[in-house]
Amino acid sequence: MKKIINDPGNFVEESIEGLVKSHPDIYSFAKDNRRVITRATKEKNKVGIVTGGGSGHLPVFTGYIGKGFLDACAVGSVFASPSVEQIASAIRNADNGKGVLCVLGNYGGDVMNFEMACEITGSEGIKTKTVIVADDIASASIEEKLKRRGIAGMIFVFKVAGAIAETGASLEDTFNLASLANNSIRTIGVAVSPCILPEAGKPTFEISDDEIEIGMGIHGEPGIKREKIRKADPLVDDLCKRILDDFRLKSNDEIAIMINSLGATPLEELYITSKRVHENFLKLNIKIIKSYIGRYATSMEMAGMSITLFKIDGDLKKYLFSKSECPFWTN
Amino acid sequence: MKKIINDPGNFVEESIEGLVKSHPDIYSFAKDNRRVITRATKEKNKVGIVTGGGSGHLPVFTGYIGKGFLDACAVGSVFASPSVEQIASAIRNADNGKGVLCVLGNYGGDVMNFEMACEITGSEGIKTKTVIVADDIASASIEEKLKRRGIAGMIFVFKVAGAIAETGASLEDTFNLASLANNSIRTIGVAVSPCILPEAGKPTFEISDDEIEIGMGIHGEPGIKREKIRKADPLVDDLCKRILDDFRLKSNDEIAIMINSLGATPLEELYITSKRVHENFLKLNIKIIKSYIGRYATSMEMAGMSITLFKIDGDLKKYLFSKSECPFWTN
Amino acid sequence: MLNKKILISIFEKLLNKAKSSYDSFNAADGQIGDGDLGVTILHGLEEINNNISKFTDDMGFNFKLCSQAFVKKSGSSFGTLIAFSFMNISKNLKGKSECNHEEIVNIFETALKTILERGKTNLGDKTIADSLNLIINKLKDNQNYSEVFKTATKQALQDFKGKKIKIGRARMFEDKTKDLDDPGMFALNRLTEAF
Amino acid sequence: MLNKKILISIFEKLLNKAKSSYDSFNAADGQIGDGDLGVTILHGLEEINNNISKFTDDMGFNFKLCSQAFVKKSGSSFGTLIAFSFMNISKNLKGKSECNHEEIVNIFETALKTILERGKTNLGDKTIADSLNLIINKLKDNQNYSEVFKTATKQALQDFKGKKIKIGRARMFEDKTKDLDDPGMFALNRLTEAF
Ligand SMILES: Nc1ncnc2c1ncn2[C@@H]1O[C@H](COP(=O)(O)OP(=O)(O)O)[C@@H](O)[C@H]1O
Ligand SMILES: Nc1ncnc2c1ncn2[C@@H]1O[C@H](COP(=O)(O)OP(=O)(O)O)[C@@H](O)[C@H]1O
Ligand SMILES: [Mg+2]
Ligand SMILES: [Mg+2]
Ligand SMILES: [Mg+2]
Ligand SMILES: [Mg+2]
Repeated sequence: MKKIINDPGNFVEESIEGLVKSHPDIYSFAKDNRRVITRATKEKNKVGIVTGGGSGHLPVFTGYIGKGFLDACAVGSVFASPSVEQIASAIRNADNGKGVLCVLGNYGGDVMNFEMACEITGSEGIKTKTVIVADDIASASIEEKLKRRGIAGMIFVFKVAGAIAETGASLEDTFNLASLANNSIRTIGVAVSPCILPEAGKPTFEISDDEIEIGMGIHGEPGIKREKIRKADPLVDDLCKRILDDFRLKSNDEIAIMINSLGATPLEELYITSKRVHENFLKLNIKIIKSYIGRYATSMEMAGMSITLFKIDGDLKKYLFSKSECPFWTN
Repeated sequence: MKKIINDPGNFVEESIEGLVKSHPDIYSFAKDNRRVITRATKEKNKVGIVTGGGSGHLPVFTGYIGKGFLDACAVGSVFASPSVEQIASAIRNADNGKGVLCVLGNYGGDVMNFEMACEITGSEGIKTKTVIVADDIASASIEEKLKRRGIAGMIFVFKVAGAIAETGASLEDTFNLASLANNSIRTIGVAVSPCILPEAGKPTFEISDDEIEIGMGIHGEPGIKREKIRKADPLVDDLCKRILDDFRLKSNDEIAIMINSLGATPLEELYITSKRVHENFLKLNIKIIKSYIGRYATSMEMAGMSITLFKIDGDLKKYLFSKSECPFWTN
Repeated sequence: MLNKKILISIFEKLLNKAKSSYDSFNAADGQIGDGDLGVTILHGLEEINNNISKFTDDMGFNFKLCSQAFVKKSGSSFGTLIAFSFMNISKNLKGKSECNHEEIVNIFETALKTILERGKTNLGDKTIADSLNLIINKLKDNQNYSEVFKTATKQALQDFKGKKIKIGRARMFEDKTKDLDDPGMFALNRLTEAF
Repeated sequence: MLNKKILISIFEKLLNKAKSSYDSFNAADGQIGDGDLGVTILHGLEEINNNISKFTDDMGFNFKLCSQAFVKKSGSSFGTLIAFSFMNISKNLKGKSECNHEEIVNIFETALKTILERGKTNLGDKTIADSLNLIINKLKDNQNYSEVFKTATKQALQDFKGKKIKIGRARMFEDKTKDLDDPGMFALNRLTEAF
């Protein structure tokens, strides 16, 4: 195992402590729970935005706390859901009277635990609503869209939900915009090499030297289809086609894209991917208004990448581009 | 080889084309040379800041073009210096009458080629000055500081040079501040696994499962010392000690730090590192004003990280924090 | 009959079995999921056993401790469903020091109900719910618990051979899952070897 | 005597040798440097050979083409130093179609001077400059070029056994470099096997 870590059992605690120490102007530990991170300065009079999920995906989830983004996050162990108690604490910390919107990825443990936490905090008088992000088109057919997993597209939902909440919008309006975003996002990814769980010290799955996995999960679980490795262009063409088959766009539609590295895949390869994505959409006269290229949602040092399409018009566009303060986002 | 690429021979061309296509508001190809990237909008009446170097280090070098940062960059092949002609073109493109400051890393090929390019453009009437960044304390003793290589610390020099130039400062003043920055920066790194050159398709060096290299180079060259892998805390303590032995700081001195991943090493591990760095400096009452944690100067998918210390006071602090527009920097 | 002493011995046996099955549970989950089922089960049972000295004669209280153990140690679906189940069981058994057969059946019924509700699954989706359902059916006319657990969980595996898994990410693999046991059902069956 | 025809045959032979030595040059450089010396030499020589049809009777022009080839293909120290050397040689030979012995010696002297100047090195630093220096000395009383190249580059390697490399990143390894050949000097020696 070639990790720069101490005791694997302290991996999560130490990494979030480092996060808070490194950016004390942005992040803070919740007073009542070391597995809950909040903004350094609590806002007043806005809907709180809460997320939570497993560790090992930085900047997802905790990283996206900040002005114009999230208010609090419950931090689970590596690739594991945070507990009900942690989520409930995050909700309490994020609430300041206007209610809380929970935005989370569609994973069994997370969904169940958030549901329970919302019941508990609801009984304490906190109004909550939940948006379950389901952007991974490889994980279920369009007919079963609600069963899709949430992957990198989640960050776009964080962004617009965070932005509209910052304006003082109601829980209802915040929920509606986040739901609209969730329905306007499609992602598909490939994994080319696995990652290593700190506790296990060995790769999450084996993949031979000439193979890739289409539709990998960000928890290191196998993808839907194993294929021989291809050159970047035909691979990207295939991924773009799958996205466009799933989400019909018309000429002149405006979109943002995110080309996200799962960790090890370098920026150079993301830009080779982005070049082809731009060429493909240009041919269809679909307008890429903005490209986000980098490591936004990772699985530690897994190699691979995902392509996310976000159809933006009206308020989605406005709130995607509104200013935010977060170390992992450039406006 | 598990890379998302097309023909390895087009790796550089395609990746910079992707960069320009993805951020057309920031980057542009120079009209006369496809291996030279300039700002999308040329500035008037300021000193031009030029860099250049091998590919495979994104965001270094090209990525740091932008308002408040660089004006032009000459892009070499993977881990190889750009040619004299490419550098000369970058200088010509960056000049708008007030002269050009070249900021580059201390590598044989780069230094010689920049020197030659400055002579050529000098004969055409362009005034240039050069700062050769030499921050890697592992690569030479303090007595031979001028022989040290340039690694991640280079980005701090880009930042302050770019920022003061934006104010309309003279070439002399820009050079002086960049030189001061160069003398106020110390970096040391470790590599834990090698990277793969696209053309070669195999790792640049071998390193066994339980070893790390202290003082690795960003070109995949071996470090100065191979050691058994250690836990993060003693490793970080050792690196901090080496930096502080080299660069004496006093109580209440103000610094910025950069914990830079060479590529594959995930943010979680950088934050575990950062936690310890903060603890170490706190004990000495040295004030970390700002922490930059992420992938700033990489060697493709190499695993490992470097720690950079930047002593900031007066103008250095002012210009480090002044606003800039670059996809790889959050103000 | 179930009381504090028996419960303690059950959890001790389960822990041993979970230790020796750790890799096989992870592997079963890894074929279609994220490979953490062994981790979830082992860590949860370890935490229960770490707190076993706190067990009292109040079976409701004991199950509450068990629920807290799984809440604390598990972030995966299986662990969460078990935690919720233990919580609801604990409410039913509050103040009771002994469970008769009827109450034991009720423990499983509560677990099944909780899992279907919280997991938003139906019987027939090929999950641990189907194993529990068979246990409950068999318990109706057999009080040899060990025998029921073993035969019911085994029969559940057999009944679902050739059927697709309809929940979680396993669903993505479609027909491939016909030939595979559901990892949760597989684990329940293996764990009964403890008795 | 050196003219267009001989120069062409030299570069053809060197290219073949560079091909068969590719891995060993990279490996030699990889022990202390970035492992690209084989790449640099092979690509530079390939580019020269790709342009060999453009060679004319003007030796100055031919060396200019050679310089451009290395400028285009190489971003490493070795290639850059060779490119600069070829450029200065080209200036000296402008308009000449043949070089006599004195002019051949001058070619090496120009290369040596350029490398020391541009490389900011001194003789004794254990670099290709030291090999060139020995070639120049031996050429003074021996016109058997093949013999001189072979013996001089070999002797240079021997003379520097046990001495530290004082330039570039090799310097970082201190005493380790005593036992190692400088990769550039090693490559020069191997390339002379072409003749
Ligand atoms: N929604 C659900 N309803 C019923 N059982 C479930 C559900 N989700 C998971 N399970 C059971 O748990 C097992 C997987 O557990 P686990 O590995 O903890 O899930 P994951 O890691 O996917 O969150 C499955 O094999 C299944 O038997
Ligand atoms: N400054 C210099 N002066 C003289 N010779 C040099 C210099 N730098 C490199 N060399 C020669 O070139 C060889 C290394 O070449 P190369 O691999 O191209 O360098 P790098 O990859 O480090 O830029 C050395 O072995 C040495 O003989
Ligand atoms: Mg699992
Ligand atoms: Mg799981
Ligand atoms: Mg080299
Ligand atoms: Mg080199």
